[in-house]
Amino acid sequence: MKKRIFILICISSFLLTGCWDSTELNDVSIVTGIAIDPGKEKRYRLTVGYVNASILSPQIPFEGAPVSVMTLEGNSLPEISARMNIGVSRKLVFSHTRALYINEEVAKNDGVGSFLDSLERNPQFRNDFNILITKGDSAEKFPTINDPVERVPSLKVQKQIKSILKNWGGDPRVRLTDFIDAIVSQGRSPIASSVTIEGNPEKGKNVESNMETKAPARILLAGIAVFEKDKLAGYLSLEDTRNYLWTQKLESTMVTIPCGKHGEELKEKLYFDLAIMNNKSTIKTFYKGDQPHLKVDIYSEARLTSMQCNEDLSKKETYLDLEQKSSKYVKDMIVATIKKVQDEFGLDIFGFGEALHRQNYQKAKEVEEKWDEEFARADVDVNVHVAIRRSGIRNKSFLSEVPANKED
Amino acid sequence: MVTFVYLVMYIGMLVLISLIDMFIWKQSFFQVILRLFTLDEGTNEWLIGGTVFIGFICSIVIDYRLRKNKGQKQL
Amino acid sequence: MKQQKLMEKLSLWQLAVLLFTFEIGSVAVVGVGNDLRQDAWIAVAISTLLGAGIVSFYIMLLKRAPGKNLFELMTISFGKWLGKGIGLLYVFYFFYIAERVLRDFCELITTVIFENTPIEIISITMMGVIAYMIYLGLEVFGRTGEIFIPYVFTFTILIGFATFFSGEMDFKNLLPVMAEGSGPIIQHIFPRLLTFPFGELITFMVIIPYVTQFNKAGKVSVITVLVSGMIIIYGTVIEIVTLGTEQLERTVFPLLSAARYISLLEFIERVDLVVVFIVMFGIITKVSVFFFAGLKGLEHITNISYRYMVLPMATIISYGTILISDNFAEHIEEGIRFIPHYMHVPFQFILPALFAPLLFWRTKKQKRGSDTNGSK
Amino acid sequence: MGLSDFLFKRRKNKKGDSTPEEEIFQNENISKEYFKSLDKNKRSLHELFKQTFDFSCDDIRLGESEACVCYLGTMLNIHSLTDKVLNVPRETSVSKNPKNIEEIRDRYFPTMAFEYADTFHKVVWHILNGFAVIMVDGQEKALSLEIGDTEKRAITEPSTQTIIRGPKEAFTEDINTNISLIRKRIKNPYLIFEDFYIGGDTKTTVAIGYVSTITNEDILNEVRERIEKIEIGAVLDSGNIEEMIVDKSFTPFPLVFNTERPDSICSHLLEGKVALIVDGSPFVLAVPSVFTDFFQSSEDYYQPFLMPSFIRIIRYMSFMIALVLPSLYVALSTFHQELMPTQLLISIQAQREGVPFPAVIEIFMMELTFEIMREAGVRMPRAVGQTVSIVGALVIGQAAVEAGLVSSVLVIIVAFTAIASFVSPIYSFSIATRLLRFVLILFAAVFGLYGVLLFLIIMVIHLVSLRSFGVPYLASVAPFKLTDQDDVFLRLPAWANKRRPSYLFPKSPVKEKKKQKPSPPHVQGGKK
Repeated sequence: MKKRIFILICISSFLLTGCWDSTELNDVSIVTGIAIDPGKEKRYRLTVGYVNASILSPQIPFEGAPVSVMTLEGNSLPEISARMNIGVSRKLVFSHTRALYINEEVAKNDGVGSFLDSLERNPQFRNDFNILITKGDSAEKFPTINDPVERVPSLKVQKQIKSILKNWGGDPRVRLTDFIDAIVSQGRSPIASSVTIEGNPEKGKNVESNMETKAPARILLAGIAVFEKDKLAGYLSLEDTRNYLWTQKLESTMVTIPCGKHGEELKEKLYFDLAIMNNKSTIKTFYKGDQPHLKVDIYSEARLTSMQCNEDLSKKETYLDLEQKSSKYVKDMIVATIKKVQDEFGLDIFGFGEALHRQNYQKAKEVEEKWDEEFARADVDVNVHVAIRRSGIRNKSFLSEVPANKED
Repeated sequence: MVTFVYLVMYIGMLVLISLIDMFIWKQSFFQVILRLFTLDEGTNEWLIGGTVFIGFICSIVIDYRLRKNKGQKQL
Repeated sequence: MKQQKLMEKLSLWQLAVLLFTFEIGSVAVVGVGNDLRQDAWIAVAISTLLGAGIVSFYIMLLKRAPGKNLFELMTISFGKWLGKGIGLLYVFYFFYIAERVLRDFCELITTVIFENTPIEIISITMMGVIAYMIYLGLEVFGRTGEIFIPYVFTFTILIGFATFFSGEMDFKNLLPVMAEGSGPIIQHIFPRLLTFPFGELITFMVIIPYVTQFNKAGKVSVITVLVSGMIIIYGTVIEIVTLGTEQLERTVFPLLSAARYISLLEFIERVDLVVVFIVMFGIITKVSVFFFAGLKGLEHITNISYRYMVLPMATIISYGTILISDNFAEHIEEGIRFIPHYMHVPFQFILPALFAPLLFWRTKKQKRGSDTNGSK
Repeated sequence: MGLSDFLFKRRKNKKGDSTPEEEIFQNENISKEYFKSLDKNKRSLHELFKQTFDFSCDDIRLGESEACVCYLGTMLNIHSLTDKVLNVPRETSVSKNPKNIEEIRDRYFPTMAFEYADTFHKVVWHILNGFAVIMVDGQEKALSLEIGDTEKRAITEPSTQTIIRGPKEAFTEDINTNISLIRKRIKNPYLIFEDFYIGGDTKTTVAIGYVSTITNEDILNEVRERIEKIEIGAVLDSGNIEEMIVDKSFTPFPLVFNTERPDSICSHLLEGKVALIVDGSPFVLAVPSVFTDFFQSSEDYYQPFLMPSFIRIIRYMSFMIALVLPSLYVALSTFHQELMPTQLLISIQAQREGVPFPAVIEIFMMELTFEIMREAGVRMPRAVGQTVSIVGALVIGQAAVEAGLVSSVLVIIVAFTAIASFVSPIYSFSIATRLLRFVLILFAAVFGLYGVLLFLIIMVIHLVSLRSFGVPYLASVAPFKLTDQDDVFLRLPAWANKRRPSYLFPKSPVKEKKKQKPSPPHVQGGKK
């Protein structure tokens, strides 16, 4: 009997309740890209690109735009996105956002902090989208650039970033929480990836552009955007991005190293290539007296992928020699990048401050407030050891066997 | 008896919650009680009120049945 | 095989299962020691050891009068009326904590999963399930635990591995160790960490007497506390290394946030559900234990079988869940400022310490009495 | 399970020195001796077979001497017994008394196949094998006559629980046939069948079978008690009995195991369960039965253990799939779009484009359609049955998708769920999944994944509270028993499975004491 009452309560509670949070798939639009521009009248101008799913259905070949875009002005992101339905028929779902394009104007003048909070707070937003600072064109153009292979533009950007991160290292691997952590942290300055449009964005908007073999517009990665707190301070090139990543966590990359001894100019410009496969880098910060020292130890494993120089790869001495050359070369590259950051920005994007915090907590507490100045004046010491393991399925290069080559 | 226990627990719980609220909000007892009992319009607090009421009815029913059983046993 | 219906007995394994889920239940929701940043796991480790001590203290009390639960012990030591009065206070305490624990879960669901669903619904439905389980008895409760423990355990372990293989872990986050010295850790351990997952085990003083092999129960519970302590440490370390100290301080539900980082094979991602499951089952266990303990207390006080009171009391708890605080901030503040000092400490330590000597004295007399009886 | 035990006994018999009839009594204290006195022999036979209803011992006169014919009525053809044995002495009235058993045979049963039994054990063995044993007062041996099989409906292959490898016999409607099918497999004097007559109007014979040296007395008494309590008008199938003896009928889960397969029943008997055979029903029940029984097919024991273990895991998985897949779809697509991988979400959305119904209605519709089609397919005459599947597959499946009424993902889900729900080797178990699925869809529609979890927890609570004849339904998982795990989720090889399930509290818990792990023959010193 009592159970019957209990069941009754259960059933009645079911009947009384509706389904507050249910939304049919037909009633939602999946947002994949968000672009933030400075507003004309209000603070921000938000553009969302949402997927037009029926176009992507394999069954119905239907020509049309794979994404649709809506732009609105307002003072805060949640407000604008909630208001989007003045022009969009369906409820926008932000949980699958793949790219957040931030206009460099906004980043420079306004700072990004004020809207990142709403993104972090909202459980809808995952931590898996890319924060991209748009260089040159306004951000709203980015979610519209079509691509014939990956038809949803923002998905294309994300995949592109994933691929380059894996193969070469042109993206600093910064996600929302990393970015926010860096803003809060005293020992690290936030960075983000930056993108530009190559070609004509107006043409790239058209779906017809997918018909062309050479896309009229393309989104390119353009290195790192460096922030001071939440405001944009400047850019670093793609090469620097890779070098930055080398000090952090590099998956694999490719370096081209001149054959001659460092600094020595050869008659012909000859190079050899190394595919770096395995990397380990440790960052150390310490004080000698009053002078801060930054130390990076890098250990890399490499595979030789091309050889223009005239050297016999079947000998172990050659390996040793090449290893030394490349270590020196890589070291110089990384030192140059660090110096550049020190001189141009004086912002510790590498996390040396955090390293100090871990390694010498007392000292870190002391210099916490003025860490960026300390960073700028610090001595840099980079140790690189490149270990070349193998050289592909040939040892000697056929170039060394060419008879015309007298020197051999 | 169940009804009695129910009432004791209900009132006791209320007193406990309001004591804690008094501590947290630094308010007087009556203010707190008032705050607890005002049903905020538009929220679903009536749901929970209804549940508690069902609980009360239940306890009365259980008491009734207990008493009936007892009577039967004596007979 | 005897035909015992609705048997009120637990096996040792079931006791271990309940203890384990009880321990990791609400820790999985709100996390422990988040304020201590990278040192949280040290604090957890220390308090696990202390917790094992506390549990053995409780067991020692129970051993004085085998088969008697907390409330009966109190009647023994304080006499009938005073014992029942203090028992009633304990009932209030247990029910109140049950409400708080349930509230934690409701907050989790309404913030993370159902943003529009009224919190009352979650509270009522959860309490419905719990009432159903408790109505069916302690044995069913224990077996339910047995069914779910493999999932809870493996999922908890897997979350760690999955975040690790997703490459989201940075073990540097654990450094520096004890940068601020041991001061903050000790302050955190007492009273907060010691009372929250470990001192609450006082509820098991109501359950342990129903274990079939009572004399082994002590050993089993201490081992379980140590094991669950290790799992809590494991969870805390996952949280620290995945989220980093900065985020750990800001996040409301750390384990959930950590699990959101998981992304394996481009397909195993967005596994929030798994965490919600762990949490859900942990919470059900925890609330059930408190609820059952409270009901047993009422049974002892009124001499009515607790089954009759399951439903009415369940409604009171689901009511209290909503009433205890207006908003999340108040809930958290109560949890930090009021509950440990004015509720946990008196009920978990002071009162037991108070009646321990009384109990020893009374049972000594009794034991002597029974000895003489036996010799006759 | 017990089947491996059964198989093993035979193997041991072959290589051992002892004869099978001695094997049976190995540990029992029944006298081996065959007495000269007929009364003594009769008494010990009755002692042994006292509870079995199909045992008879008819007194006859062979000339001058007292004799009796003992046999198991279910194991031989009663008509030819009457013709050839019981009637024979009366037809030939010869004054000269035969001296010994050989002469008796020559005189009265010259045309029948025979054997002599000089020990009591042999007598029992012959009875169990379907011989009619003639014991003559004052003789040192008994005469066993082979009577021949019972006449019965042809034993066919089972129609509900088909297997690839293993015996292909099924029970029939005749209770005697069924008992003989079991007796053929278990040659054990302690296999006892008791009969009851149930049904106010039908007075149907219901036999309970058990091995008295294994089955726990409490369980047995409980079964007897419950069967005696039954007071219904008609018993037409074992299903009628089943409903009357379960511990709790308000549950979708079957609390009584039913099967058409004699080998399966035998294995249950040898584990210590009780079989319930109802006259007129080819489905024999086994009690107490637990949840995990319904995931075990008898074929599991006839194949090398690795594959069955894998298949079992598949069965458990498909149980879960059949239960939750539709509701997961509802929950994910209407509540938790964020939990799906982006590409999957986009493609599902693309397929749902233009579907006019909400996901819940859509899935309810399709599930109902499937259930209707299934029911129609079962009830229709065989010839029309084909039509149903064509109509179902083409019209409902393809046409509905093409018309844009349902999305194609959904058809896949419904089809997959349907298939998964029939993986359970015992048909009656799939009812549970099919029924609960609908409730689960409702929960998912109201509360999303939270609802699904909530329902699963309620379901588990319900499951653990169930009991089958006092045995917890989820026994050996909850309450957990490590020693019973050798045959629950995995099937360990037969030599590793030494114990009977402990939740049945069998009288002899250990099946095999010896270590029997096979290994290649040892060659010492590398020579030979």
